[in-house]
This record gives sequence, structure tokens and C-alpha cells, in this order.
Amino acid sequence: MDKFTVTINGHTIEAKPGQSVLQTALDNGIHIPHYCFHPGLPVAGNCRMCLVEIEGVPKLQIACGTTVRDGMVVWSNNDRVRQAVRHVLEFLLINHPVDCPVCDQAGECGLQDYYMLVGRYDSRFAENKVVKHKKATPIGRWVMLDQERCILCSRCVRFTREITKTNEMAIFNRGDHAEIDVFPGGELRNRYSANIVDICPVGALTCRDFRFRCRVWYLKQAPSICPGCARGCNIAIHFNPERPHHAGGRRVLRFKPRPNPHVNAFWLCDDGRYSYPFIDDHRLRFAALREEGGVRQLYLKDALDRLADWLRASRSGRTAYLLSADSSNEELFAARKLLRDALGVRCLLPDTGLRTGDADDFLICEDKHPNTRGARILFGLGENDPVAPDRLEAGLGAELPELLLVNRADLPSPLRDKLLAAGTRLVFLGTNDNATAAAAHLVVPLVVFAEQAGTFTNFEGRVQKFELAVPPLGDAAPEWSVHQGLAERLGIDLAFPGPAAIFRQLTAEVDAFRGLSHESLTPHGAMIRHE
Amino acid sequence: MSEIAHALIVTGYILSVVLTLAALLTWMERKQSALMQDRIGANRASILGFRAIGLFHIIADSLKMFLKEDFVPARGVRLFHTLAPFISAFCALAIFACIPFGPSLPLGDTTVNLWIFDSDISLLYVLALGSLGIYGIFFAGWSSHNKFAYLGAMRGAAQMLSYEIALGISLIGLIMVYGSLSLNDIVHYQGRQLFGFLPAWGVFLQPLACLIFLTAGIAESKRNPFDMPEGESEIIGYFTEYSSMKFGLFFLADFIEVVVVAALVTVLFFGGWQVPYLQADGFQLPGGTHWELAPLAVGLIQVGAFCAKLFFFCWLQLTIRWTLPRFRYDQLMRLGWQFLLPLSIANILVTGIILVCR
Amino acid sequence: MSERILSKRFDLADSHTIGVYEATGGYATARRVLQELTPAQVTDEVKKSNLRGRGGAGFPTGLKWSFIPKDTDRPVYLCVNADESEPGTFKDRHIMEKDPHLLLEGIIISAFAIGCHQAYIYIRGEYIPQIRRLRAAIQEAYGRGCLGRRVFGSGFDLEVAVYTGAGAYICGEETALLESLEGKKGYPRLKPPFPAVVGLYGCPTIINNVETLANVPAILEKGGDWYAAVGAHRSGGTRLFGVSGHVIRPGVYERPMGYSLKQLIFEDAGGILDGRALKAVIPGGSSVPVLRADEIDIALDFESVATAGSMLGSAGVIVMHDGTCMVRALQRLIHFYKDESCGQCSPCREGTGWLLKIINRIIRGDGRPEDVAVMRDVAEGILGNTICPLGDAAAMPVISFVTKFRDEFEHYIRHKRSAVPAPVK
Amino acid sequence: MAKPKLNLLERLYLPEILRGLLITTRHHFANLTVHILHRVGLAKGKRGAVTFQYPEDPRPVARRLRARHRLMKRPDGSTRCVACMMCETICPAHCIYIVADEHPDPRIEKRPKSFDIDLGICVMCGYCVEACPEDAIRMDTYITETSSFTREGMLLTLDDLMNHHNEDNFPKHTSS
Repeated sequence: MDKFTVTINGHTIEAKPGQSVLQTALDNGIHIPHYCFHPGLPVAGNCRMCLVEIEGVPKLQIACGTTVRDGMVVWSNNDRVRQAVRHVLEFLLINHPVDCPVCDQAGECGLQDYYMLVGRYDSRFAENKVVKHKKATPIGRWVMLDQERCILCSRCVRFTREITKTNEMAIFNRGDHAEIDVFPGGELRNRYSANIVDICPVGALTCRDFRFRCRVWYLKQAPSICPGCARGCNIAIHFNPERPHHAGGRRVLRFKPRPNPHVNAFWLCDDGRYSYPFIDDHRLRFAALREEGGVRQLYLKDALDRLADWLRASRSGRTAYLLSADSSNEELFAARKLLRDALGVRCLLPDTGLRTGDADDFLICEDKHPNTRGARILFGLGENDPVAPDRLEAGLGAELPELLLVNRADLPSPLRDKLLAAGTRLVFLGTNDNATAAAAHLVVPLVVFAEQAGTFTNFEGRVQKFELAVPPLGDAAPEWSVHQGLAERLGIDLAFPGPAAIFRQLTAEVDAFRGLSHESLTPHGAMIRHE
Repeated sequence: MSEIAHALIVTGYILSVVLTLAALLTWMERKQSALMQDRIGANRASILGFRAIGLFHIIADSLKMFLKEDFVPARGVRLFHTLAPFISAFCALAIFACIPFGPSLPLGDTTVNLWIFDSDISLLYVLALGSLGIYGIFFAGWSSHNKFAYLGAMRGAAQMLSYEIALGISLIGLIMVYGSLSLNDIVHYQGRQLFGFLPAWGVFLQPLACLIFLTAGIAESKRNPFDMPEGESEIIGYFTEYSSMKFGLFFLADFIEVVVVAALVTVLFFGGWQVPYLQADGFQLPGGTHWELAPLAVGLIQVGAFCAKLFFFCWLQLTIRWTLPRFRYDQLMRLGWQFLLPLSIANILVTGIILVCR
Repeated sequence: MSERILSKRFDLADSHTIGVYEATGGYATARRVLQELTPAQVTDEVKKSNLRGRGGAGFPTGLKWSFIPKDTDRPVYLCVNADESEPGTFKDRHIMEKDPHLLLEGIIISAFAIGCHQAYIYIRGEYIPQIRRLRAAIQEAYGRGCLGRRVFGSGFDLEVAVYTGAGAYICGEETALLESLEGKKGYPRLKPPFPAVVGLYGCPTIINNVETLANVPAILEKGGDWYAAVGAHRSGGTRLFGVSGHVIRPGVYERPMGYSLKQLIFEDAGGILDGRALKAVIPGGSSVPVLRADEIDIALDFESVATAGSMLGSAGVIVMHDGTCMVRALQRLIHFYKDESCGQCSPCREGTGWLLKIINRIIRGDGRPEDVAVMRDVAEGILGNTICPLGDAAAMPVISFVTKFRDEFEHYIRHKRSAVPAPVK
Repeated sequence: MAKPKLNLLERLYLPEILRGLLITTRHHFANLTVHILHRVGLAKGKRGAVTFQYPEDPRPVARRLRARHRLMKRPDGSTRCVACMMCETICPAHCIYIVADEHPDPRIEKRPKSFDIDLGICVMCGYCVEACPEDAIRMDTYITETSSFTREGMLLTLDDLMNHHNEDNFPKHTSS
């Protein structure tokens, strides 16, 4: 038999044999309170919050540690269960310092949630709380430990034991003096350490980077894809739209992993997670033109006029375009339609983000761009691409181009100097400031991935969708709309109403993407057809 | 004394009485409304710590008016914008030319007439000037290039036209009785007695006309409960774009009109300067009692009586203004056209029938 | 005097040596079993005997053995639970001290029955003389071919090792014992899976109490039916009752299942100390509900004691006379459980500490009227909601104490002193 | 709303208008009399108006009046506020701006680096006081004169909120 029928709170639902009662309930939208259970970790069964009554079993059973049987009848909402859960919650709370005002977890705290759900609202605890050793102590680069807030669910211990296999954490002492900690003299050294902040159901483990920046209820979130490497981990962008006085004006405050069983399960590496500041820091907001006597800021439309003039003036074959693997599929496709197909511009993908040897066997990839695979497919790049920095000059052709459009990349400074000396007009299209942007004759500001919707193709060919989170800064525009603006000025027919339409055209024109649609990309993305 | 000098002196006297009264009314309105509403009212302006129950506010206000920026809207019409308050104030003031403030006072060997001119068409003159006042309002609204001002002006025009008719017609009965349009004649006529004891005042001869005239008169002066053109709570009104002394003039004209209405009611319906039983030689009570007085004393008492009556009707208008709530525009129009106009026509008919049958 | 199965050699000189043991018929049964019987026959005989676990829960031993998967390709382990830490219980140490070979013979037969070639004796670290005796006995047994390769010349190999615990009460819980044996922190495991399927190192494992295994040779010697007949109801054989507290002759008494508790206290143990009146009896080790003096006219077998509202548990009978302050007595018990809670699951970790704080406060004289109800409610919150029975063990005495001696608790709270006068020194 | 039915007399208006005039006139002359008597030093116990002559004659305020805010202090003089943002969150006018910072004492953990209230926006609803879990903000200063010539002048900073010239007048009651 491959399907069981179980009845939970009167709802008859199907269950997979071998699955736990709790997982079955959660999969079917029935919420049973739980702390120690996490779908990505082995079952510990120690918090006792998920107690349920199973008909025919005299004692209450924990839903996380009980596998379903066919015909099982489970109650998680009757008085007996509620009473027991209320007891357990009371036990967890008696020694918990109710310092919610200073606790960063407040607002996304399991204790608060279940207190509202099943709590005994008036405390009966007239004693002194147990005082533990560590309050607000850093235990790693990213993680702050507060032992008093800990409810000893052991999720973090199990994470370091089972997922990273680094075993930095353990529970020390016994009874009500038990406390989590890193081993004496040690600290969290794995590259996934901040995941224990995510899985901690209370405020015992908080993020040192996010600490006191913003209360979580001010945050809104948008589903997205981590741009940190070619893995394409699913993330939620947490941003603060209304209170600019927090976090020094940064809008995006953190990335949180979103579960995707095909890519990142429940996890996210620290490198990707803390890559978010580029969204707000050192951004190019307005177009800039370098003239005799200095740099002048100008409107985007005027910059596009200028660039269109330059493109028109440049002799065919003497214009080159350096692609970026940070662009979305849609942006790359727009570049392909305009620059490669319509104008015959030479398009190269420079290699700027390969950190050889940095990969591990879990999530981290050597290629630090989210869409190298997409760029390769859309521009039909061969073995020599991406082009290593030392071969870039050769790649540009026999004579240096008259007009060079650089997308986001920072050129190696010898090449840059040589180009400028040779009189090449350097146009920088990009999101963040760098040396090339500073030296360019024309700067066109682009939006970052969080300011638009689109898709990335990860290293294994999985196309995944990301959504708009925050509005563009200043005059910055999506790359596809820049290409479209140029096309209008050059009299080329290239009309896209938006990224969704581009994606439709892309799936119609590019073989590898044929058959994909936005619907097929939810929720876990979809694989391209193999070339 | 030459005619000119005489006219100038009398004009000066009348202007001083009217303007002083109008200025005083600005203070009185605030104080009276405060008393009626259990408040204290204006009392902050002080000179050397001396407050004079708020009387200095008159000075303070006019100083303020003079010192304010004289503002004309950029797209307004400067000429009419400037002209408007003068028309308003002029028309209101000019009415006083034919209002007798008292009898002819014998001063030594001359007599001083306490009116500027007397004519057979005085009443028509009064009505004509009253109607001209509308131009001030209309110019103000139109030249301001402001929709609220314009709305106020339109309302004002409609309202004044409507009530002008009832006002005029209500007087016809009176003219039929008095048989004259000269205000002096009318006042003299009211020195008689009806049935031997009742002064022959217009209010007794034409009680309905009196009521209609008072109502329509208040409406003409555009004050609560008829302050549609101003409508502070909704459109601010025709002087929205006015500041400085131009606004001051409108403001003053407003109070002069109060005095005008009071003066006309006094003259037409309450015996003008007549005091009951006071004849040229003294009091002659109905029982035959006679109390002789010097002609000058009689004259002064009559001047005083006129001022007292004038003051009383000013007070009455203020009391009405601070007692009654504002009409809605449709109610205002219905009252004018469907109520006052038919009533005033009926009044003429009844008066005519009585006169014919007598 | 009734049948003595376990303690028959206790009075002999040098009863712990293999010489004495073999001279009194020792190892004969094991030798016969290994040569003549099949494992299934042994298990059947034990099933027939109604032998029930002596550790406290009273689970039928034969049934437990039969849970071992028949065709497993993994090794099967036998763990002997000699971590006798229950307050009021001191029977296993007598077996290990006076007759360790009886235990070893039981181990040999049991291991044969379940197909185990490696047995571990997990003994509490404080039992130093017993550890020495046991190690010496194992040495002797190896020397005589009773253990090791080809036991008694049969084709059956068996290694026995002694493992000393570090003094944690929780390691007497069978799965915590396994964790400890594996070298980890003594945290009880979630059940299912039961150890008989996934036990030590993930292999099928049987965990039996010392006294349980010591009964096995007699069952195989005289037959399961005979053994069942010795006891009462569905509890076969005899038990070692450890009587302690306010009695004249405290000690270990072997009596058949179904023996009268009253007789045990007033005749065998000589009655109450100082001629005082009996107040309360805890019949099965500190973790079972207490019985008032008027409730003790019961038979000591699993079913009868359960009917009386308590449990036979590990048969450690704790007797308290009327000079005992029940509040202080409960404080001692709670203190013990609070100290011994492993801290893994929330109700027991937090609840025992809370209970201790409340009762300490009562004894300090700061009790509140609602405290009794709160204690009861807290204990009920622990009861049945934990991974292992330690939570129940802590909760049951609390519930029974505050229910049956409520007056004393309320008196203490109201008057800030005990209802029982302090004992005269 | 149902309109009241008017009887004939009421529909004639005039009697009702006269009745209204009588009421207002009565007030007018009664108050006038009292004021005149006051001038000559009589009838001191009778008030002729409900007006308070602010500022010479400050209006008595309710004990519960919500006036300008203040931040409470710990015994060592530092602020009691832990920058939990409850007040900032509940504020319906969005007039509170808090930036949190690490407190040097790990037992307190959090403190406000800056705490600004824009009185130009504040609606004096008192929700911030209700929401505060630390009793760190109160509106019991009885300071009602909070005008300024600039918008910036209406912004109270942490320092403004903690130090007041009339601190002695504040209610003394303290809760934990």
C-alpha cells in the first residue's frame, strides 16, 4: 500500500507510509505546535509540544515521533491535548526570561506564537528563574547566544551534528541547568552557521548582523533567488519599506532561506546570506557623463540618447559588449536581441567571479554569479567562455573596439588604461560603483535583482523565478528596458512590455527554454531542456 | 452761514455718527456675542496696561488693516478689485444723505437741518443705492479670479435681487399711507396720533410691512441668518482674495449696512426722530397735560431719540445675528420668493382696500 | 520459610566464589540448556514462568525476548541493567555481592535464548565492592570455560564485559543506559523503535535487570510451570524485597510474589521502630505512589499493588512512622528527581525544578495557599508527557503525597511549621 | 434621522424666533449685569463667563491629562527605554523614531541610540505610554505649551525627553 488514510481533528487526509503524524498534519495545513521538530533535521522528540491524542493509545503521543498507520485517528485540538500542551508551554516559559522587548526574535518567536495560541495567560510561577551562564555572548562571526532564552530543543545541536557535521555545539549540564553552548574554547566555524539562527524557535540564537537593526514586524518579504553563487538557493528578501531611520537607511536587511528540496533544502550559506548589502550600498543611482572638465549627472533618457548616438556612429565590428552573468535571463535575452542580433555587436562574457577551490560538497559553488549558465545558453558561448581576465584583450578582437559597453564587471586595470589610452569610448552599465564605473565615459545605472522580477538559470540548468522586492533607486532601470530604450532610438523593433513578456518570447525562441512558463517555475523552478 | 458750509457740517456730523457707530459695532458685535454665549470677548488689546474693556481693539484692528499687505491675485482684475470695496462702502454711506437724523434745530437765528438733502424721491434714492451695492460684491467676486469668491458673489447677487423685490414692494403700502416719498415727510407724518393716543408710526400702520422690511433688510445686509455670500463655513465668500484696508472697507461696509437698515427701520416704521407726544413746544400727553419745553430742547431730545432708536435696531440686528442659525440656500430663496414676496403683495392689496373703503 | 530461589546461597561462606557456586549445583542448568535445548525452547520456558521484569516496569521477560527479530544479520546484544539507583532499592547489589555467578549463569542462558554473543553489565559506579566481585566472578567463569569461546564446550560463544556508570540515575532507564554504553550523554531515546529492534549501536538489544536474569537458571532448572506456581496471579516466582525506613530489622527479604505487605513489615521486618505507629509505606521504590497506613493490607504482586493505587516497582519498601513529616519527606524525593532529571525533555526538566522550588519555599515558611494545587497540577503536567519514565517517577509521588497527606501540607503552609513535632534526639 | 413634526406655531417661525431671541437676550443682560457688578466690586462669587483668562489664569488640567512626553530614568540616570519599538510600532501618527543600539551592560542589552518624537505630528493619543513594557515613557509632564517657529523645533530628542525644567512638578509615583 502506498497511501494511508488518517483522520486528524476530524479531517480525513492521505498520508505517505513512514511519514510522521506531524509532517502529515503540516503538509495538509493542520498546525500542530512544535519546537524541536524541523523537517530538515532528525527527530528529537524532546520539546513535547506536539503531543496529540491517538485513539486507542492511552498516553498522549508526540506527533513528530509517531509514524502514521492506516486508519489512525488523531486529535490535536481536544481539551486533553490542549491541557497537556499548555502545561508543556508553561514549563518552557517558567525559566524563560520574558525579555521580549530587547529580544530580536520577538515577532517571529515560537514562544510568543504558541503563548497566544494555547498559553496560560497568568503566571503561576512565584519563584526565581534559573540563571544561566551566557547572556548575549557571540559564539561565532554571525551568531549571538543567549542561554537563558533557550528552550533546549536541540535543533542547533542537531544541525551542527547532522547537516554541517562540524559538531561545534552541544547541550551541557543536566536538569534545569542544561544549556546549549559551543565546546569550551571553540566557536562556530562552519560556513552555514547562521542557519541555526533561522531554525532556533526562540531568541537564544540571534543574528549579530541583524541585531537591533529593525523589529521583524516592520519587514516585508519577497521570494527571490540568492545571487551569491551559481547554486541559486531560494531565499526570501526581507526589507523594511516604511522606517528608513532604521538600519542606517538600508532597505534590504536580510536574506532568509526558502525551502526548495531540489536546490538548497532549508539552508543557505553565510556568504550568500550576508551578501545583501550591495543592494543598498555604493549604488549607481543616476547616469553620469564624463566630459572635459569633469563628470556631469544627467537623466537616464539623455544618457540613452547619447549612447544611441555613439552606437550609431560606431563602425560595425568596432563595438563590443561585455556581458554579465549577474543579469537575469530576461536581461540577457534583451541584450541578445538588440546587440548581437540587430546591431551585430561582439558579445563576450568576462570571467570575474570564479573562486577556484571555494566550492564545498553542499551548497557553495565556485562560480559566484547566479546566471552563468543562462548567459552561456543565450549567447551560445563555447569552451573559451567565460573569458579569463588575461585573455580578455585578445577576445576583444584584433584591434581595440571604438565603443565598449561593460555590464557590471570591473575591468582589469591594465586593460582599462590601455583602452582609455587607445581612445575607446567606455560605457558602464551597472548597479554598483567600481573603478571601471569611475573611469567610464558614460555610466548607465541598472537595477539590482531585488528591484525587478526575472529568472536565473542555476549551474545545473534549473530556471528559477525571483520577484520584485524594493523599488529602483534613483534613475536606475532594468537592463532590458535600457536595451529597449536604445532600440527605440535606433529604430529597431524591440518592444517588451515587461519581464513576463520577455520570458514568453524567450521560451518561444530559445530551444533550451522551450516549454517553460512562469507557472511551471513555481514553486521549485524547472529544468531546461538539455542541449 | 453759507449753504456749502452748512452741508459740510451736517455731512461731517452724519458721517461721524455713522462711522463711529459702525466702528463701535465691530467691537460691540464681539462683546455682545460673548455675553450672549457666557464668554468674555475681546479684551486683550491694551495701551500701557490699560484695556478699556476691549475698546482698543477697534484701534488695533484698523491699525492692523492698514499695515497688512495689499494683495491682488495675479490673474485678478486690479481695477475692479480695487473699486469693489469702494462701491460697497460708498453705496452704503451715500444712503445716509437723505436720512433725517433729527428735526430742524433752531440754533440762534439759523436753523440747522439734520439731513443732507431732502427730496420727493428720497425713498427711491435709498432703494437705488441699496441696489447699486450689489456691484461692489459682484466686482469683488469676479475680479478675484477665485472660484470661492465668484461663488460668493453669485450667491450675493441672487440673494440681493430676490430680497430687493420684497423690500421694495413692502414699502409700497407705506407710501400709499404716507402719500410721500420724502423721508422728511414720512417722519413728520409719524408725529400724528391715531385714535388720539397711539403714535402714527409705520409699525402700527403697516405691521406686516415692518416685519417684511426688517427681514428683507437684514437679508440685504448679508448677515446671519442670511450670510450666503460670505458662508464662512463653506466658501469664505466674495472677499476671499481681499486683505488690508480693502478688506477693511468691506468689513466696514458690512457694519454701515447694519446702521443703514437700523436707520431706515427707524425712519420708516418707528417715527424717525419723533418722540411720542412731544410736539414742537413740548410734551402734550393724551390726557391734556402739557409740559412746555424750549424748541432747542425739543430738538435735542428728538435727536437723542433718533440715536437711541438707531442704536436699538443695531443691537437687535446683532442679537438676531448671534441667535439664529444660517439658512440653507434653498430655504433662503423659498423664504424670499414664496413667502415674503406674496405677503408683501397681499399687504398692498389689503392696504389699498382699507384706504379705498375709508 | 518459603522457597528461596535467589538468596539461597546468601548465607553460605564464600558464596561469591565459583567453587561454592558449582558445589551447590551452579552452572549445571546452563550446561544442560546449551547442550540440550534450542533457544526457542528456552524462551518458551521463560514465557511459561510468568517471569516479569524486576527493574520496575514488570514487563514479561519471555515476551520481551521474543521481540528480537528472527533473521537479523546484525549482532544481538544483552545488556544487564545493574545501575540500581532507585532510592529504597538495594536488592541487585546483594545478588552481585553474594552470588555473582547466579547472574552470570542467567546471562549465559538468556544470551543463548536470544542469540547474543556479547553481553554488557552496566553497573553503577558507586558499587565498588560489587564491581570487584563481579569482575572476579567473570574472570573465574572465563577460566572454567563458562564464558568466552565455545561455552561449556558447546558451539556457543559469549563475551561478558562490565561497564561502570558515572552515577547518573537516568542511566538506569534502558535507552539512556544504551546511550551511556555507547559513550554518549545519558539521554533516554524515543520509543519506538524499541531496543529489541534498534538498541545498542543500532542493533537488536535486550536489557534485563540483574534480579530478572538471576531468576532464569531456576526456571530452566525446575520448569516454568513450577516457577509460575511459586508466585501469584500473572507474576511468577519470588522477589527480593528491600525493606528500609522505620522498621526494627531493615534488610532484603526474599518472599514469593503475592506475599502480604503487612506481614513483611510487621513480622519479617520486626515492626515499627520505637513502638510508634505506621504512617505511610512506599511499596516499590521511591518513584511509586505512597500508601497510607490503612491501605497496606495488600498482597505484593504487580496486579494487587496496582489495584491499591500504587506499583510494585523495584520492590523497595520504604516504611515511615508517625514521626515523619511528609512535607520534608517529599522534599527529599523531589530534590532527588530534580537533581537526576537529564534535562532532555521540557516537562521533567522544568517541572521538577519548579516543584522543588515550591516545596523549598513551603518549608522556608513562605508557602501560599494555592501551592498544593499548583504542585499537583505541575506534577500532572509532567505525568505521562515525557520521553522516559523519570518524569512519571517524579510526578507520581508528588501527586500521591499532596493528595493523601493534603492536611499536612496545608498545615505547613498555614502555620509555617510541620504538623509533626521534630523528632527528639 | 426622522425630522421632528412641527406644530402650527412652530411652523410660523416668528414665535420660535422670538423665543430664541429672548434666551440670548436674557444671557446678554444677565452677564452684562454681573460684569458691571464685578466692576464695582460686587457679586464676586458669581461668574459672568466660562472663560479662563489664559495665560494669566491657567486652565486647571485633569490629573490624567496627556501632555508632552518624557522618558523615565534608571537610578543611575540613564534612560529606562530599551528601544523595543513598541511605541514606535503602535504610534498611529508615526511620530516616534527610535534607533537602537547595543547597551554596554549585557544584562540590559539594548538601548536607544536616538529617540525622537516629532510633536508636530503627534496626536497625543497616549498609545505609546500604554504600549511601553518598561514604563519608560510617560505623558505626565503637564507641559502643554510646545510651540515652535520651525518644524525642526517640534522634534524632541532623547535629551529633551529626559531632562525637564519643571521636573519637580511631575507626579512622584513610580512603578517597577
